[in-house]
Amino acid sequence: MDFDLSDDAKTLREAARKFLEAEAGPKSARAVMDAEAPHDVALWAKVVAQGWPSARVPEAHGGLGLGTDEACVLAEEVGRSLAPVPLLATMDAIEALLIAGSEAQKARWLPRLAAGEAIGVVAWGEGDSKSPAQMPATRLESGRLSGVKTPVQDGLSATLAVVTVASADGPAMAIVDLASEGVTRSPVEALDLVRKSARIGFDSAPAEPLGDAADWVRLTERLAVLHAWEALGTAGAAMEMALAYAKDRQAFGLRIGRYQAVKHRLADMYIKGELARAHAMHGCWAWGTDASELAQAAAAARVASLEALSFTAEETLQLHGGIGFTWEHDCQFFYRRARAVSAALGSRAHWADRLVRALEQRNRAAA
Amino acid sequence: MDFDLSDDAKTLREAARKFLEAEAGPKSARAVMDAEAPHDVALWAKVVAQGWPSARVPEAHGGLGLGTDEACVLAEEVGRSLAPVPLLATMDAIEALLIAGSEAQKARWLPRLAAGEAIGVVAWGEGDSKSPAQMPATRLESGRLSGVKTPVQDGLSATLAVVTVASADGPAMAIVDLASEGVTRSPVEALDLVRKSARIGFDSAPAEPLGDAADWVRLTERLAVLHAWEALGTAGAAMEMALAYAKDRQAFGLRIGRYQAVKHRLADMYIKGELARAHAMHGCWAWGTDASELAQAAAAARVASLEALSFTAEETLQLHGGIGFTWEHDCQFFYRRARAVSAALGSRAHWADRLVRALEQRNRAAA
Amino acid sequence: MDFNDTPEQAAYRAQVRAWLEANAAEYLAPPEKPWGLDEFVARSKAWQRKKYEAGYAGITWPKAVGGQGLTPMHQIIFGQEESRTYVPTGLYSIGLGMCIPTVFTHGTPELIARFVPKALSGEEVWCQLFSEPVAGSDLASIRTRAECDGEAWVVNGQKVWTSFAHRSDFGILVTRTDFSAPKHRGLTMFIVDMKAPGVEVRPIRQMSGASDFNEVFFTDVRVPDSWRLGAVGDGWKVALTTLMHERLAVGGKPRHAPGWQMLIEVARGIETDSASALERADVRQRIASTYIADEGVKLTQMRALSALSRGAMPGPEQSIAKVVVAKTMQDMAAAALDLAESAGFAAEKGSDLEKLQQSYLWSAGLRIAGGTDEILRNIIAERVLGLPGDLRPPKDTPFNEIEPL
Amino acid sequence: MDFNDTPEQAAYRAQVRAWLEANAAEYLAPPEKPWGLDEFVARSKAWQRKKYEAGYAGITWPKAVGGQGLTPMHQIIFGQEESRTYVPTGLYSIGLGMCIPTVFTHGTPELIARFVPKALSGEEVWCQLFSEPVAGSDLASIRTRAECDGEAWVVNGQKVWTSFAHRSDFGILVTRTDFSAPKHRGLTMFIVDMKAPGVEVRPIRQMSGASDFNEVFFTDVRVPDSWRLGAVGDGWKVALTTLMHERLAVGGKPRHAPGWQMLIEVARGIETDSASALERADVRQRIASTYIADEGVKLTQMRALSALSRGAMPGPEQSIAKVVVAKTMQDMAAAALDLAESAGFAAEKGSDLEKLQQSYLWSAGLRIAGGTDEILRNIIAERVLGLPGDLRPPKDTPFNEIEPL
Repeated sequence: MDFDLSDDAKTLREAARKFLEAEAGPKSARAVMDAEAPHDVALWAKVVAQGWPSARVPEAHGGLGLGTDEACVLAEEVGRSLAPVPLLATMDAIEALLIAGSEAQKARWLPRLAAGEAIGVVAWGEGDSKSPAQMPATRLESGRLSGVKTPVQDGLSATLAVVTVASADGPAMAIVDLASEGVTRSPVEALDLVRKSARIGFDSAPAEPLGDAADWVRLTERLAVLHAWEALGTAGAAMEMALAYAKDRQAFGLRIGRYQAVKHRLADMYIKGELARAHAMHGCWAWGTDASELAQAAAAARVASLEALSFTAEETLQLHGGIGFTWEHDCQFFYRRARAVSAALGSRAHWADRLVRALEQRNRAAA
Repeated sequence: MDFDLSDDAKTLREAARKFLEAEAGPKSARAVMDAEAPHDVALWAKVVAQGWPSARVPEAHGGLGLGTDEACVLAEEVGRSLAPVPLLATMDAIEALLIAGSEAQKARWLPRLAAGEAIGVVAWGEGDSKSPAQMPATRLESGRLSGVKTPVQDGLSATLAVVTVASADGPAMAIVDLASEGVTRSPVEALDLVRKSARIGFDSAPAEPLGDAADWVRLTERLAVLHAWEALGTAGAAMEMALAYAKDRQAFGLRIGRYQAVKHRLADMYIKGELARAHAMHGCWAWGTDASELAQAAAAARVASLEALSFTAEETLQLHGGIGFTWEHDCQFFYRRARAVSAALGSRAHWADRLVRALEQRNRAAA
Repeated sequence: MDFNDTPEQAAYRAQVRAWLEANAAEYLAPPEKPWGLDEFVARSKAWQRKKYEAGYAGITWPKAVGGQGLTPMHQIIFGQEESRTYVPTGLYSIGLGMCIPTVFTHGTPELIARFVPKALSGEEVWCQLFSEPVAGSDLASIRTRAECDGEAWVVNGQKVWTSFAHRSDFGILVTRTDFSAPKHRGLTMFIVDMKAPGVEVRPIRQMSGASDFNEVFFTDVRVPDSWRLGAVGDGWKVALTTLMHERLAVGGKPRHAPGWQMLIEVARGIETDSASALERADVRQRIASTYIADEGVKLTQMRALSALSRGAMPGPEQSIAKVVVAKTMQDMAAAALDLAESAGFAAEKGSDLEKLQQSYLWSAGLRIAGGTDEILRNIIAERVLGLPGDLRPPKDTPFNEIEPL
Repeated sequence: MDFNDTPEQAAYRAQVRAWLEANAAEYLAPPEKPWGLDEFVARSKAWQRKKYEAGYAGITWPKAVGGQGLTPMHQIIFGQEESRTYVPTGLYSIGLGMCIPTVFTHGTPELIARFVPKALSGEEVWCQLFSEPVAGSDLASIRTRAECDGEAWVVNGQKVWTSFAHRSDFGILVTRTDFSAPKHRGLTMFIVDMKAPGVEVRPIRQMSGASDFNEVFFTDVRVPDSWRLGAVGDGWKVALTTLMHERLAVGGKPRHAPGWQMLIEVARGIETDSASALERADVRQRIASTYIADEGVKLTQMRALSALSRGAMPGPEQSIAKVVVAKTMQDMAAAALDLAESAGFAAEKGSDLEKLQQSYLWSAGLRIAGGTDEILRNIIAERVLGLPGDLRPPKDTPFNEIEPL
């Protein structure tokens, strides 16, 4: 038994952390927040040069053909560094193609995504309060896509979108080149000011179907795992900031980390983070081995990581006191990002429900 | 505006507290727990001599005709002292008669209940997982009652029972003399070892209908208020015990009440207790004035008081460490009683649902 | 128990209501678009002037300082009636709520005569200069220095979290005048002219984008000794007067902050995977717990008012209000945004969901401002429940020799 | 990542499994009715003897003291396979898990030769005599006194929370031998004969009705100096060895304690006001959070095992297991009992609901035993996260001069 990341993945994590600590971090996030550009173009070029977008793309399509361990550590490090680049969005789209793409679709898009020539995104929300499992209004008929997706995180950067469309069996996917006629885009104001969101309208835009409804369910499970790692990274960075502050800041003659109200809160962050990490690893394993536990492990990873991230973001700000609430402080990045991560793939309650559905099936199978 | 108990009620509270501190308390509770008798017979005689069972009985029926303020402070003090006497059960039955009794029923039973010659109880649970709003299996047909009520707290002491029966409009009430033929009783083991429970079987026992289905709903609202005060009293006593221990017990050279983990937990007990007290007072007012807010105020009082009691009982035990977990320590009385109070009238979730129903109606009315 | 006014209270309420109907007619609905700061200040000054002239300013203050000498219940009745309108009052809440009571408690007759009337009439606006970057919860560790130079003091240092500093005429300022005295004993309080040379105000932008607070920098600012409040070295005692009045001011749920009603309305409009959101048991329990908290605080405050009307002083028990309300706002907003999925992330301007987004940001600050959750729990544990204080370094160490542990 | 055994591990597992099939056949199902204590002890001794003879006792212990000299992974594989059966093992968990490792770490060769083999074979049962009524979490404040009297020590005092004291032959005993030394420096550890004159054992009844622990009173009990473990005054260091082994023993969810599966089954059977309980969103979220906690702890322990198999030592990180599991048990049991309304208050014997009642009582003790929630959070904060310790009185005050603050 070896319930640990592969050595290759650990090496990649170290490298990615070092790279992003040097190149990204809150400063880069703040620069993008204050700028017009939807992402850090220079950083993105360097990330592409690192080959990260190509991580999961098979060698036959110009990628590195790496496993889920490597994908997950990249997600963690992007989450940790808040790097304002559309890497995870692109990895999402790649995963959609890997699950559901025809050979032609893969051949057309994977090499371009791997090389950073295309930026991908997966878009399902329509500005209403539906979960990823509810039927979208967007339709694909005779190769023409009509509907609106909003808010699409990284949607201003993307050149290629995988979108959900209504089908008889539930939400299914279509793939659309965002340079096509009939595609309109505008910025949308959302809670996360760093990872910017778009409203993307489709008015009979040319598009192709991508797999079937079951593929969408499978994709959401994989993305639940991938983004659980992102959440772990973001929560970890917030917690480290809180920890450093608690060791330094003084009140009433003591470093505040001496007060149990503070230290036990930090212990709780650690506990929630460790539980989330354990489930995220389980999810990574289930995804990588296509195990029957994936539905369960992915949902658990999602629920546990959202719980860890939102608690950590809220209490990191609280532990910083007044300064944490200012525009100039980095606390807001974590506080706002927690909402973005939740919105990106459906809330805790949605995934708790899915988790229990998977557990019921397992309980029935065991009985 | 005067959002406070009447001076008469405060005077009664002081007197009741003094009396019960002298006569009841954990020792009396422990004696009843270890004994065969279902309540403290000598204490009950003294309580009757104080006139408390007659508090709410109108003067015309031999009672004191007191208001809801007085009823509530009696409930609080019984809850605080853990007095093992069937006072609240009897007050419950009196309230049922006041709401729904015919003149003949009142004339027959109220004087005996007021004088302590009869001990009353309200019984709705049937050993299943229904709420007080769900239809019972017990039936009253042609003056004959058939069914089983269990666990009935204080049911071994009672001589008169108000029981729920099925009706076309939902649960309704019947009143039955427990000395009647067709009534069987046996002790039932339940979590509260002090306030003992009975299984009461009815096999075509003679009984009378008592009001209609709407009366049962009204009764549960009044009892929700009355037992919220009981819960406040019990939670208050537990908290005082925890507080005294925290000021005395030492660990690592400090009184444990200096540690924020302990002191903030006690602050949380206080906060929950104060919120519950505010709602309980609102409920007392709504009950006493028959205000249209009663459904809302009663449900809020119930939810808040259950929340305060269960938290306080659990954390009082926790703060005591190992000693709190022993048979010999009083912590168990509070820990177990919290479950009894919940079981007596339906869980938090049931009452939260009722609270929101009342709020929805208010929101609609306001719109 | 009685929720109705006594006859005397009813008469006062009727009088207030009639006056408001005659004088606040333009404020019966919220403004169609938010006022800019200049307009807010102008309207605030005009409204305070009206109240002053009609005898509704300083209701509980002694007549000797220009107040009405009435009871707290009169103040509350006026406040209840005033808050049914949308008149602008926030500009004066700190000055009249905290600063001026400190002035008329500790100031000389000359200072009272000079400052109180113009504050009460709204002509002069006041701010409170207490917190510093390294002295937040631990106020007594401030480092702003005042040095005696003949008949005046020279002030150098930095304050923070000062509301309306840029619109204030004067402030009350706590300084350290003796660095070799123990921490609580080297402080002295002054009135400072916010227009004096060397005073620089910089707005602080909050996470929410708004700028409700300022930093204030003091560089060789001269303050006359005659503007001192209390004795040299007695600043901590004077500050406690201000903080006691803060306790009265920091209260329950901010006016117009989203509550359980909004959660019901938002839930009513959402169809989730499994059921209408309003029918979902988890949502109903959230609505219930929001109601329990917010209404429980309101009812608790009514209990305190009843005690007040019988002559009791508001005690540290009131600390529960903010600690309950702020966390409830945060949790409720998060739950509602969760429920609304992507619509909660990118909400339409002016929608309930946008208000909930603002509430989610705002509540994070509310859990900190005016006493953090942690400080308030300490206050409850120590002052209400009588538990011992946190173990801390000795209080008698000279300030400039304190080594943090 | 790989959840499978290595070939070596698989071979060992197959060997263990074959041995268990041959030797534990009578324990493949739970006993039809619970064993009495005498039968439990007899069966425990017989089973330990079998393991000893087959080479499955002291798997990770050095061969020099009679162990097998194998790796922690071997121990874990054996434990996993053994726990699929219902063999009785609890009688030895403290003695072999904590006491004997202390003996062979700090004892003389004579003590090791005298005590270790008979403990390992199950012939002699051991208990741990550490806690006292006034020394719970703060173990170093014990007051049981040992006074030197020639070649022996005379022990007077009281211990508490001693499992199986009445069935033990020997115990390890921490005493204070110098009351004028600082608290951690006046302690000395001994082996004590539980059958010696002056040792009195009284069972403690718990809230749940069971008696899993004892008080042990020492009145002029003589202990030979040759039975001392470590130097005089080194008792704290010796006790830390024991406590380090406790960290390995105090772990995740107790075997057979109700978990998320039971909550699903209970909920499936309940029709609430609004919906089947299993369909209710609040119940589903409770099931999910129970799963997250319990399975998260299991998976965390698997991570630690993986590290262990690469040679790492288990660290304070493992403190999260009990703090998560105990509170989860308590909350889950309370939620299930709530859901079951009156059936949860008076549950049928042997039903799931009765198990949940027991779990509600038991979990309250589990939050305390082996380190309270509060102590474990301190351990995580200080030893894992590196935060400073609580401020406490000086450590070098003589024990008999300490004044509590």
